Amino acid sequence: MHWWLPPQGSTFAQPIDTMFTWILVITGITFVLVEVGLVWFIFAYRERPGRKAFYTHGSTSAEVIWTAIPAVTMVILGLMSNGLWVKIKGRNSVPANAYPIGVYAKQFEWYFTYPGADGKLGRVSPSLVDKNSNPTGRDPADPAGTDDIIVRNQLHLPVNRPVVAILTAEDVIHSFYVPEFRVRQDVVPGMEIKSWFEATVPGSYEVGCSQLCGLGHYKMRAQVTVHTQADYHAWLQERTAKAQGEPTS
Amino acid sequence: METAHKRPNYILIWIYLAVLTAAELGLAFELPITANVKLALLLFLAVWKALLVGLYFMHLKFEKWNLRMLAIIPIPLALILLFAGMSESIW
Amino acid sequence: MTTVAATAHATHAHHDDRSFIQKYIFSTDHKVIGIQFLFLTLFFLAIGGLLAMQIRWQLAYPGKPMPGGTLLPETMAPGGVLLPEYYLQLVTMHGTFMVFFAIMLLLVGVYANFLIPLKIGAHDMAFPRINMASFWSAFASGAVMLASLFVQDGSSRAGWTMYAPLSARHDYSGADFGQEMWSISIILFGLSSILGSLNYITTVINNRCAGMTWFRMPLSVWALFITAILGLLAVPVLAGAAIMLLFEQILGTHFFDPAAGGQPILWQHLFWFFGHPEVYILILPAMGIVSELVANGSRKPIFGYHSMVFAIAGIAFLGWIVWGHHMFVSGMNPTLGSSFMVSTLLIAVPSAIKVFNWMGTMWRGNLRFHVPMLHGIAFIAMFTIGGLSGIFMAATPVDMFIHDTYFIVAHLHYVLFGGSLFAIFGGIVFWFPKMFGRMMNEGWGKVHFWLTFIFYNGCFFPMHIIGMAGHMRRLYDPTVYDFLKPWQPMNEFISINAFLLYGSQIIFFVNFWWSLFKGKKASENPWEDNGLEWSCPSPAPHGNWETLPTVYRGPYEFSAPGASKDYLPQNLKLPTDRDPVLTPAAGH
Amino acid sequence: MAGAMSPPFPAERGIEVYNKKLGMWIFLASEVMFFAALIGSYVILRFGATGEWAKPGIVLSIQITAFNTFLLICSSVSMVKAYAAIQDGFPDKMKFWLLMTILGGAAFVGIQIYEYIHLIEHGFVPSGFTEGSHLAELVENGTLPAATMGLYGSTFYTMTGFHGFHVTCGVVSMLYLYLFKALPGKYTPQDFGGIEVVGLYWHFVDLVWIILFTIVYLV
Repeated sequence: MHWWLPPQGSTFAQPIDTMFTWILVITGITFVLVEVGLVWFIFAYRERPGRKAFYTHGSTSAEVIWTAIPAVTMVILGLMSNGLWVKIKGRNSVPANAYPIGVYAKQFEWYFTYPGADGKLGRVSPSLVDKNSNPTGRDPADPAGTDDIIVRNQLHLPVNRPVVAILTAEDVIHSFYVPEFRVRQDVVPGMEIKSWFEATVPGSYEVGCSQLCGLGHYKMRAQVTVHTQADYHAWLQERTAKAQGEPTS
Repeated sequence: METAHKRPNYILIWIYLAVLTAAELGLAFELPITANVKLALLLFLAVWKALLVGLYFMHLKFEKWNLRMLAIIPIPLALILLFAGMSESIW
Repeated sequence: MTTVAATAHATHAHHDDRSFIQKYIFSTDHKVIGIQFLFLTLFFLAIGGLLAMQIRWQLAYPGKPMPGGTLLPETMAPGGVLLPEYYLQLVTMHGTFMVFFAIMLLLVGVYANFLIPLKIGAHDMAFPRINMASFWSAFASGAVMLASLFVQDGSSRAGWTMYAPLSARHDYSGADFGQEMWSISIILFGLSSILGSLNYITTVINNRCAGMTWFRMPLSVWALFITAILGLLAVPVLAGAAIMLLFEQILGTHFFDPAAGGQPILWQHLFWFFGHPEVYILILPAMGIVSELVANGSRKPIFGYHSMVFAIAGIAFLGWIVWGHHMFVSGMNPTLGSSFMVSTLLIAVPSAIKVFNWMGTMWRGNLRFHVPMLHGIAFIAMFTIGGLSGIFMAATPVDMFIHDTYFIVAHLHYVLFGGSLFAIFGGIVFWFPKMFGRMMNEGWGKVHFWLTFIFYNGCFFPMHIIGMAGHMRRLYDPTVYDFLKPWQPMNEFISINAFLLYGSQIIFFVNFWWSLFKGKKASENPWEDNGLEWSCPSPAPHGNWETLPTVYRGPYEFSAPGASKDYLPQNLKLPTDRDPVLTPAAGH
Repeated sequence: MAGAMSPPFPAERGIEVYNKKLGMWIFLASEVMFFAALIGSYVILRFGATGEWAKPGIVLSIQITAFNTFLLICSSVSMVKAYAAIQDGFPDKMKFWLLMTILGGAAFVGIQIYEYIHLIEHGFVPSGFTEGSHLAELVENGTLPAATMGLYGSTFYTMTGFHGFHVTCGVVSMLYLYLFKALPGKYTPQDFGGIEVVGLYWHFVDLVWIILFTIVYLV
């Protein structure tokens, strides 16, 4: 247990943490100023016999100063974070070479769909969902989907490769959250949301559902494994060898 | 009572409204105009009628600004909500 | 037309020949209604806290039988161990009770009702009967919400934000009629607060006494007035949304049902379009109250009265264009996200102005540390933390990481407990004499304050830290996640502080009830304050004044050079003061 | 700032609008937001809907509602005539016009109830359309889009239903004024606040209907 943000596991982590630290510095300074000021006033100006308060209705110059400083700071902050925001969630932020992985959320489990050899994900439609045979509603008509691999509650990722998670939900709103990646995106039924990230450190992490989604919300958890490119391909081969496309865990 | 203002011809307003309603009905039929033009015209007529009611029947035309503000303030808020909601389906 | 003020003056003068029922139950007297609200909301505050204690137990000791848990029915906690379904009810109802029935009603129910006519020099509200209707619909609404806990399958389980489709379909949430009851209760609540708001607004606009110009109104009245405008325009949207939610269940409509083309996001837009003004409804009146307490405690005029007023107005205005910052990761249009971020960051400016002005008020003052002042200072200190931590989630990329974690929980509790609730406690102690004619016990008041202050920070500050570690909200059992297991001791620490925090409130309740009957009799103006309310006897009689006071100056003339004492009541006529040029009151 | 030594100042006893009227306008402001939520949701859902929306005139009868609209406009005029009458000191004319308004409003509600029954018989319900109904056939043969019928029903019944509820409240309150204020002759040219205040509400309801009629029935 470390008393700071979780280890940095994606390319987003570093800039976001810097942002966080900057805000912490700015707010920290303000915090100290205010609280120290309060304590000082409490001692310096406590009621004593014979003292009389200084009669004033304020000072325009002071007002201007402590209006202007926050305003400027906030505008700068806004510009800083907007640049980052556009890179992460902006309309055209997903890199062209991003590796697609289908993330299908339902009460209370995750189904991850990996593209087969063709590197493309097959079409899915909610109408085709069948609890046992076809949990993610994959469309058999689409050739791109025939070699897709569906794995339950296990997300495997290649390291140092942009990945775009294509998020769809079956029933209610869930939220795809990997603390180490600093990535969070609600998964909304009826919407197909693309959220991209690039894992930088091989190892195992956890996906959590961070949007209240019902009784099993607290245990809607999946294991994340970030492999080196080679390991990832090995894993994909082994999976493909296994019964094709059958949801397994 | 402070409502001692010159009075509009209510019957005239009424005829206005009736005519505008008839015009709207006319627009409801198949016409050689695009759907958007039709929509624009219908909304224009609707707003016109609404203004007539607001200004003359509710006497906003004869009130002071401090009261008119009450009627005006909610409208931009409603529009903000509307456009924010609509923007969800066009990005 | 005759204004209520005039009729009140005619009928309420001298002897008061109303029956007990008219006086204390179906009363139209704004003070009685305010006190009725006080008892109602303190009750809900206690309930909400009790629910929170159970949440904290489960988080600290997941799966362990809760002390006294065996008293709960099998459907909630068999053998004292909380069930997930009950846990979600706790989470939902804690939020609902605290936001709507405790904090909001304490501020706009208790203080608006009790203070507005007393502080602007009116005999009563503009519409006393509507005022009564507002209280009783709030009462009914609260009763329905409370009852929903005990129906088949318990109350709603979708969190107080009721995100559809989880809230829209019973088979998703597992709740039954309790879900409908939430909507019904909220619709009643909306009715209540709309009636209340239009009453407050009319009263402040039309029923001010002679000389009470706009910029001589106490900041508390300004805050309550602007809050009323927010409530008036925001709450109907919630009512509309609640109606749609109700129809999803009873009429099978499809507003939020993606399968039929509905939009789950639509609920979030409607809810937060209400919800963000609501956030300011929950803090602005507290800011107003604190301005009174701090000015009185510092024996000094409020620093920058006008900019304080404009800051309140600015916060209220910005409050309408920031709601999207609750939805940054909801799949909302990212461009919308950027604009919402900017407007959200801007809110820091008026908030900063207020904090610095309060400090400016204390600067070179002559501070009296009576209990209300202590709460006022605590408000400034704690609201600063809450406000600053808001900047983290305003910055969209950072929000992507801390959204829906305990960082948010910490933030909102620093604002709503550390902010609003401290102001509320301080206000209760401050106006207790005017309400009941007796003082609350000073010593025990201070004990309560310090215990609350310490355990409150012990409870909520660590939440920032586990939030930074990624601890999600509304988890029934955090130990499911490996990365949260190490934080269990911290969860325990938080919970222990929470229990002690709740325990120390008992001191307040005992002090409250004891002082009600045994407290020392209060003089007319025990705090040596300038407000008009202190110019009528304690407790304030029915109709407040026989002849309405006249105001000669602003409300914060402490330590004025010309004055003999270090305070100068608004209605005290100095030889140098000339009488106001009386214009006929509106509508006479 | 107003210092301790202040010059003479105006008394500021509020704006020259009596409380009831001011209160009603404030209430109407909140009503605007309420209908903004309902109508806004309709516009947002229809705008974002995938696929066609039902063409006007197929499910809902424009003729009947056009007549209803006209009825409401007339009742608005009669209300304002009642207001003018009492202002000029003709209580009997006021009673007559008020009664006309009440009848107009009642007729509107009646017709709307008839419309609802008619629609439900044809299978148009808040959840869309019922199986095997006339509407189901229309959906079968493609006259009506299946995809958006659910939203159509939901929004239609919610908006018009709540408007109808407001009209009913208006009729009831006017009936109260008629029986307990107008008939006993409580209104005078000096004091007729009730008429004006309820009138404001009534015109607002009319105004909302003008918008609803256009965007629900004609667009």
